[in-house]
Amino acid sequence: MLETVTKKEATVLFAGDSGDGIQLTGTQFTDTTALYGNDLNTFPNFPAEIRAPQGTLAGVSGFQIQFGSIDVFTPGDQCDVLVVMNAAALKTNLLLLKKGGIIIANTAGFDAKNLRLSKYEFNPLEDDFLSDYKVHSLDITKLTRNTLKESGSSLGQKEADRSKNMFVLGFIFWLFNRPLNNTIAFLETKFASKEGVKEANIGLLKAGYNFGETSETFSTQIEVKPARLKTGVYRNIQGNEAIAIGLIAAAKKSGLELFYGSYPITPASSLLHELSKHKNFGIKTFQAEDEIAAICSSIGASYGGALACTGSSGPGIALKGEALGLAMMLEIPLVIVNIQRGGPSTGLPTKTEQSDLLQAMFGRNGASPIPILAAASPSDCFQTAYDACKMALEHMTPVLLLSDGYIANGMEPWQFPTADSLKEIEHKIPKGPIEGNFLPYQRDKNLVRKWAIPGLKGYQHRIGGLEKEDLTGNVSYDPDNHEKMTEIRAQKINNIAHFLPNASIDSGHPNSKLAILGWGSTYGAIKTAVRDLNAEGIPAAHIHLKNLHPFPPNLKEVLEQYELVLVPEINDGQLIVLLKNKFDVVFEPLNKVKGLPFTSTEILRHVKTLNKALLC
Amino acid sequence: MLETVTKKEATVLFAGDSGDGIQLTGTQFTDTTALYGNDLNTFPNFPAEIRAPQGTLAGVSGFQIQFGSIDVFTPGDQCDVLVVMNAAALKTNLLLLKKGGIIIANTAGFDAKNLRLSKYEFNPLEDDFLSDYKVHSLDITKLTRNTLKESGSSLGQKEADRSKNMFVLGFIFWLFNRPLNNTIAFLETKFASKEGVKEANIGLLKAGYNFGETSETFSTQIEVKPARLKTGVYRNIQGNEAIAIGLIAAAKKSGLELFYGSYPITPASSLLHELSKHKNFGIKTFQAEDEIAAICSSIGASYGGALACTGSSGPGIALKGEALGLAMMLEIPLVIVNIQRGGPSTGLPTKTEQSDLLQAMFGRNGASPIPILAAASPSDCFQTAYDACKMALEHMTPVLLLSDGYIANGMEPWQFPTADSLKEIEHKIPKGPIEGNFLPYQRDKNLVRKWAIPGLKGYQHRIGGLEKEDLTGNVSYDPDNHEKMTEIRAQKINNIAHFLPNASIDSGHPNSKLAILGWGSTYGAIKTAVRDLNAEGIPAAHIHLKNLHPFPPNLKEVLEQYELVLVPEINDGQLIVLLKNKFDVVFEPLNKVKGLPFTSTEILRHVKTLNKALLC
Amino acid sequence: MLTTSNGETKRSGKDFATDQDVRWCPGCGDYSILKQVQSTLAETGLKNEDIVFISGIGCAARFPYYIESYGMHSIHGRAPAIATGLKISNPNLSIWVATGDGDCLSIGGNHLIHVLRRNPDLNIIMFNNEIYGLTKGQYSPTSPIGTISKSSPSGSLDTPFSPLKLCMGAEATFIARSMDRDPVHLRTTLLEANQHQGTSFVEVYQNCNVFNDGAFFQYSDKKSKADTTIILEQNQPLLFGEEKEKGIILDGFQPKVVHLGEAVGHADLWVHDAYDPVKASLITQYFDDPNNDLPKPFGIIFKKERPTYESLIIEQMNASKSAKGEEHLDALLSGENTWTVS
Amino acid sequence: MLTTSNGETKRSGKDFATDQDVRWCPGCGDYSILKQVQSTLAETGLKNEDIVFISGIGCAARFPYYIESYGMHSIHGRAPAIATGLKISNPNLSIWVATGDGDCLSIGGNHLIHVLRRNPDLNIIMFNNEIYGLTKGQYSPTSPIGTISKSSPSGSLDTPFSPLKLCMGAEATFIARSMDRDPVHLRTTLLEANQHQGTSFVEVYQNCNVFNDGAFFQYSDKKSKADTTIILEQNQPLLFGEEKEKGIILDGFQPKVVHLGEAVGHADLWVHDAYDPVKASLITQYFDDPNNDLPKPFGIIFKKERPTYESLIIEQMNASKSAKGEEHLDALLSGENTWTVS
Ligand SMILES: Cc1ncc(C[n+]2csc(CCOP(=O)(O)OP(=O)(O)O)c2C)c(N)n1
Ligand SMILES: Cc1ncc(C[n+]2csc(CCOP(=O)(O)OP(=O)(O)O)c2C)c(N)n1
Ligand code: SF4
Ligand code: SF4
Ligand SMILES: [Mg+2]
Ligand SMILES: [Mg+2]
Repeated sequence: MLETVTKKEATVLFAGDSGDGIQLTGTQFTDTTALYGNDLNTFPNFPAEIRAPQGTLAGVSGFQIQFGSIDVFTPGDQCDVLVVMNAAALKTNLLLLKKGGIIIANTAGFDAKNLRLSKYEFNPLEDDFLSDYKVHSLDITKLTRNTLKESGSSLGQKEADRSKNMFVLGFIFWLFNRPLNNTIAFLETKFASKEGVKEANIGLLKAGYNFGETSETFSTQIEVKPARLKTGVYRNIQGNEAIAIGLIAAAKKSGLELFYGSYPITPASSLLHELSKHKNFGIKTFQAEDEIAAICSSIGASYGGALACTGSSGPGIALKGEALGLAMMLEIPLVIVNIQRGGPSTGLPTKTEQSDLLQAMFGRNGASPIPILAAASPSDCFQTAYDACKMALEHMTPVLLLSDGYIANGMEPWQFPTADSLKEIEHKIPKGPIEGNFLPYQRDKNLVRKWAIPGLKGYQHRIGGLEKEDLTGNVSYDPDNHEKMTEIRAQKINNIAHFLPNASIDSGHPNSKLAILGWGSTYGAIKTAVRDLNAEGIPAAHIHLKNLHPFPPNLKEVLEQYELVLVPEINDGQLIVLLKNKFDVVFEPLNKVKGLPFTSTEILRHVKTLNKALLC
Repeated sequence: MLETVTKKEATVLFAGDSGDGIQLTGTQFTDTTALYGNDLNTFPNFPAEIRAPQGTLAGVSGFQIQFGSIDVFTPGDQCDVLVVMNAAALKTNLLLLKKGGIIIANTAGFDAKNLRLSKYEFNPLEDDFLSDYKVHSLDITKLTRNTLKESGSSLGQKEADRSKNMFVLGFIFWLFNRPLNNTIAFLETKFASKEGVKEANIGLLKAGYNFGETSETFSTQIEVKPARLKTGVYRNIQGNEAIAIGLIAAAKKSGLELFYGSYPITPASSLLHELSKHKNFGIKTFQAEDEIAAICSSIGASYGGALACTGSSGPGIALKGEALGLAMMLEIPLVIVNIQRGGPSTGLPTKTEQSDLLQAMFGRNGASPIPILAAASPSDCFQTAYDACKMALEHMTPVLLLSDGYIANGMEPWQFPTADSLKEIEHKIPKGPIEGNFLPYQRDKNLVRKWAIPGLKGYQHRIGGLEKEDLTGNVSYDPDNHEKMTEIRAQKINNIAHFLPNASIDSGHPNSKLAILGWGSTYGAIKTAVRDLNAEGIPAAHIHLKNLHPFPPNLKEVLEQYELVLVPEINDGQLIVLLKNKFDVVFEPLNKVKGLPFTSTEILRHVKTLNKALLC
Repeated sequence: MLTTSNGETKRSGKDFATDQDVRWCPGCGDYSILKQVQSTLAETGLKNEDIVFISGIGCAARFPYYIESYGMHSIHGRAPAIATGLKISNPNLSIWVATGDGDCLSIGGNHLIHVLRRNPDLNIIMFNNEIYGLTKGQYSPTSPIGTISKSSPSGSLDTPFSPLKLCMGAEATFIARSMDRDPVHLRTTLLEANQHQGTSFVEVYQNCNVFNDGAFFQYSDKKSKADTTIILEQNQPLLFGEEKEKGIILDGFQPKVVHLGEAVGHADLWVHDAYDPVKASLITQYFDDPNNDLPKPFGIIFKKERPTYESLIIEQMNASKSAKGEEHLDALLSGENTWTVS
Repeated sequence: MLTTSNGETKRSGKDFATDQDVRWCPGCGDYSILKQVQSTLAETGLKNEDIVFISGIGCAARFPYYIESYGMHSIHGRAPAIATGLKISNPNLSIWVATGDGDCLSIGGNHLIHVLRRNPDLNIIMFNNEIYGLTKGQYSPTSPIGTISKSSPSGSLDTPFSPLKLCMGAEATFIARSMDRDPVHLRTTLLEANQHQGTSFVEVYQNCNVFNDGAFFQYSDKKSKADTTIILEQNQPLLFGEEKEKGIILDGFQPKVVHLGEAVGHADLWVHDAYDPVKASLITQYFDDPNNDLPKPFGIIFKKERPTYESLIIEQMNASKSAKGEEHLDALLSGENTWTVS
């Protein structure tokens, strides 16, 4: 008899060889899940190699999704269902499966060759090895071939085998009792011109679903009810896509053209890819010869009156340091995006980390203050990119925007705004003809200078990287002027604090002794941990910083309320250096440097090791 | 009647047009002063332009020297004697003259044209303008021409006028009752092949001296007795020269060849110039196409078994960030010298600053720990460079050495060591044939790996910038390995602390409540200030840090003894960020960002503004 | 501004001078270049506000301060990259890059070769003094082997670039050479560079009288000039010498000096054609090699029509606009797959 | 290691293989290049420990991991600079640079042109797949105009470099081209590159079957190969075609394809001479221009003897030693002017 178990949230991890179509499967499952109304969060985990030899551990690709009827902030610490297309996928991911979880294994991926490549000395499906789990071994490859044979499909064997992911997807749709129509529509568009492939894929999807229904492999379906999300219209979004849209939106709202100068680098390249698709928005993308040319072309574009942006990851950002100093000295608007990855040096390009914060703060010669913002989640990337542009344009300064590999590729539902609802952005291009002499370094009350772009009559002026005289911008070696200008530049950035929202408690207990202070992509894990702590009766508050330089104006008061501020970071402790420099508060670091995001459990467990007196 | 006034110390500032031979005059005066036995300290101050138009304010070149019968640690806050060859020189330097000080002015440099170019509306020599000073106006140009005419010199007028600095020098020698023989010997060598020029210069030197003796311009000679320096043999030395010698000495003592890869930049270029003169020491200098190639060629040379060094200044160091991360990851020995200058961006290339400390600490992507040393004075540059090489070779790590424009060009007497007395340096190149498998990332108890250089049979291995597996050095994406390696790299650098001398009080009161903690070139000013404070009965101690990362092991205990630690820096407050991150002590910044070194008076005055309770 | 007899205003170089003190060493060749550039700008009829000078770092790179236009004295070697971004974002501007041999060919070499292949409409003036001036006299990538300088006290060992040959290799569409001491030639060359649609590269020999005095005097000295230089003019035979009594013929691929007379006449001579890439290659290959005893060529050596980078970008943008329709921010925000929670 | 019949040990490619899993995509052209390099190393007689492979970043740049020698997988674009320092410090090593078209010509372009002019004895192998492989498919500086890639969804706009032409412009002393799919030719070419004293630049066409599959198949495909390629051999006429029935003549400066027959015979054909810089220029100029319908040349295109950089450095060092005498550290420490305080 078919039972239905209802769960508040569930986590599924699809894993297989790079060639197995895992990412597509995951994305389709995600879309349907979103349309169904669950809250969700995903984490694709690519292999480092483009295409490592089939069947090897290095070649495993994974896609994890957590979805729920309650709010979901992370892709899940451990999964309920693990789908593995071969032995290597099992080996690399088994630790991520909950005790008692479900394994769906493609037995065709556990033949002698696959076992050897994945360095199993035995077949884990065949003895007691997996007795802690509920294992369902299916020869998906054979099921696929048979399905297609029966339907008289014209697909060759290679192509047929490549479609087996649709069988799996259908099966999982059945397991969670989800409709197929969205994926069918997707396949119809995707293979519109390839009738045979389209038919085969749709057929397999349905076959997988039906197999679930009829084969009695499972006696239980899992139900995860729709979440009570805020009412409104939603879409799914990945972090880098959200940044791209945020930049375009800021350009539109400010009435400027967007220029994006970049040199490809993992995991920032998709920003360039995404933006270069939108030429119809008047966007100019420029693939430069290197990162230095990328930022320099952006400086040129900004000088010329564009909303200019350059993006990269750690090693590329290191190369931009000198030019970043120039942009700071020129006091022109520029957004620099760093999609952080595992460092140092080339490091772990496909892994995530938050270890470029201090580089953002100090990675240039001299006193060179630049505001820093960090995005907290895939959808938050939109608003943060938008805010970075607004800050750059309204305060005439380069702005550093930090994201990371985790949220760049992760996906979540987003209640997107309408164009009208976006904050207005003003820029400092002088309107109307010049009166009197133009002083390029004359400032308004916020210490912001004008953006006199070439072509404007009467505003001709010369700027550069040498120290400038106050007001005139002429080269000046005067000692007092240098000190004054250094102070003005610092003050100008500090003034931005007045325009920032106050720091506040994101969630959690209002009167706890313990605060957990995060920044960037640790958002979901901290939020979940705090929710779970509070549920266990342990008081803790979650504060999340979007503005890392300058800090929100009230941060001092907020932090001083707590006896201990725990600072989880996916690095060796970087925010904490900045905090200690400013505040006389007891901070405790919680660091993870594994190229992986925090799980909420890790944070929760750490909190429980703290002095009990703090946890009441 | 001729009187003699005896002074403990005196400061003379020579100033004139770039073409007036000011630097030569200053150096000659310095040499003779040193040979006479004074302690001394100098500060040359070049114009930013190569050759600004004659007579302009921008074209003024200065050379300041303080010398004494007591210890002298700075070039003097204000001067006793100001020699000005033209009006512009007076205008730019008058503020540096003590009330009641002596001005020796070349009236020929105060003609209408010079007055206009120096933006004087009147002739400052001619009215009461300088009544606070003792002014001696001499037409040095005319005196020079006459001298030469009388001696029947064959020099043309242009050449003759160019020698007028020798007349001045002779005159100043007389004023301080110094012998001419050293400068005469110098002129004889310098102009050995140019009989006429030689005769003229020597003649003028003597004429200047005699003019002092006979003209009754002055009724007073100034006597500054020899200092009671430690017995021994001395020479004068400039900071960059000392670094060059330090590098060569380290190469010799370690038995390695020195490779210096660099790209010219003010004020680091003279390192390249100096080293390229010493090819007979087996030194290879390489002028690279840019700073990135400079450090990369040095990485290649280090990989190949040379003692490798690369030097630059702020903007160039910014460009080296990515490659520095590679060197750190490779764990190979490399010394990176930063002769800091006024920042940010191109900044003030000819001015001094200490504003690249945080760049040194954090100017790379990821967690990328590198030791940092700073030199405190021109002569200290030798030992610091030597120590940096020793540290790099013995701990297999890149090491950052910070100096700055002030001490790079400044000069002081140096009791140089003998080659034998220098500490031994060991390197980690394996001796003898390999046994078993070579593990490139196997470490000794200090976590230091071997330096297996190409050519060594059996040690073949591959390294790179991707994260490495512990021991084998193979590429590894393993999460736990990444965390482990990150910790090992940090710990390895922290371990260096065990090899550092303890921090201790450099001078001053042993039980004061106030400590003044400095680093780098503020040494002399702080030391002088503390001496003067103590002399006034105000207790204060001076602690000076050579090792900025890691800190000396006992720094915590030392600092915790004080109620307040004042941290003077020629920047916006950088060391203090590192201190606050580590120690729970009350620090107070004292910052100067004028492109100029501290005067001891500035520090002394600031101390006097502190809470009186601290000053007892 | 001058007013001519018929009431038209004619602009002069002075209209392009700024109030800044010019801070090169007295006697520096840069002064002459500055003057000729200012005069050329006056001749072009360009408005001050539509002109931008971008430079890197070096003595040459101080140039922007002295031109009454927009200007940026940027960082070492990066001017071509900055200028590319500026041109793409603002194609109506007349953009000039002022750079030195170190700035352009040493640290900036990569940006140079890439800007040339992309071909945005820029004018690059490279002041070649075969030395690093601003940093006080180190050898540069154009210094001849054996150059004694501060960083090469026993002589430099690096084979220098021939800048024009390098540019040919990098797909340049306009290369020319002129000289500080030949004002008229310099002005003509700059005018043509300005007219060329695409990246124009003009090498200007410039005397650094402090650190490399006289490096090019043989090409300006009255006595030697006629024999050591050859002025290239389109469709004209290669003639030189005091009386234009000498010429260049091609012996196979080999350019050779001949004396005109009975054996060889004008008709036998190499005729300059800047549109011929092979001739241009031969010129940059042979004439700049000090081993060949040939006169130094000045003038426009190569020229080619190729669409500018910015025109291609705009074309592609417009094509995309007409293919996909004008943009709608709301459509972008919502994407293609949405759902409603109610 | 193989032992031949007469007891000599003959080394094979296997002696240069490491224990590392090779991690290129199945089917990638890099595999073939790896094999040929290993075989070539065996043929050179070099000892494993005297060989160093330096690479930057990219798929190609993973090369060092797979060669049993010393190796460094450094950072993007910088391998030529690292190799230069290594060669200067340790001239006895046999140093090879493995690099991609992006690594070498995009971010690394400046180091490439400077290493070529300096001419240290290095072998640079540039894997040209006309794409960025490792970053998953963006166009590169060698991608033809109009290339559709992740970063150029409507087609790239940048005129590509001809790598060999660029090298000629940068004073290279050895340039050659070969291909992943022609193992014998590749080995021969690499052997010659290794023998050349100075910087050898070898462009190797390499198939990226994932992001740019088939870019060069016309040059290896049995059907088209004979007509689309021409193998250059020293002192041999330029012949190609299935039956070697076609050849290249020079019409003025213009290379033209001719059919051999009565009108034109072998004697009329262009004879390859790698030592002739003009011929080399013409080859890089004309044959790589897709507008000219000429076969693609493979082989050694240019070669020139010029002292290596490291030999000049050592010479200068020795000269200084014999002029100034051997060094004395104590003399250096004391300098020339000392005084004694007693
Ligand atoms: C990143 C960086 N590296 C080095 C320098 C120092 N620097 C300034 S100009 C220059 C070279 C100048 O030579 P060139 O470009 O030929 O110009 P010139 O002064 O001869 O006109 C150098 C090395 C710098 N300012 N920035
Ligand atoms: C400083 C820096 N910028 C960018 C990257 C990203 N990146 C790695 S390889 C590569 C290009 C690879 O192309 P190519 O050199 O042609 O090698 P292929 O992968 O095609 O063999 C890029 C852009 C990087 N690793 N470091
Ligand atoms: S150093 Fe040379 S190039 Fe620079 S301004 Fe002086 S003369 Fe001109
Ligand atoms: S991406 Fe292309 S070049 Fe890279 S390994 Fe795969 S097939 Fe080869
Ligand atoms: Mg120059
Ligand atoms: Mg490639």
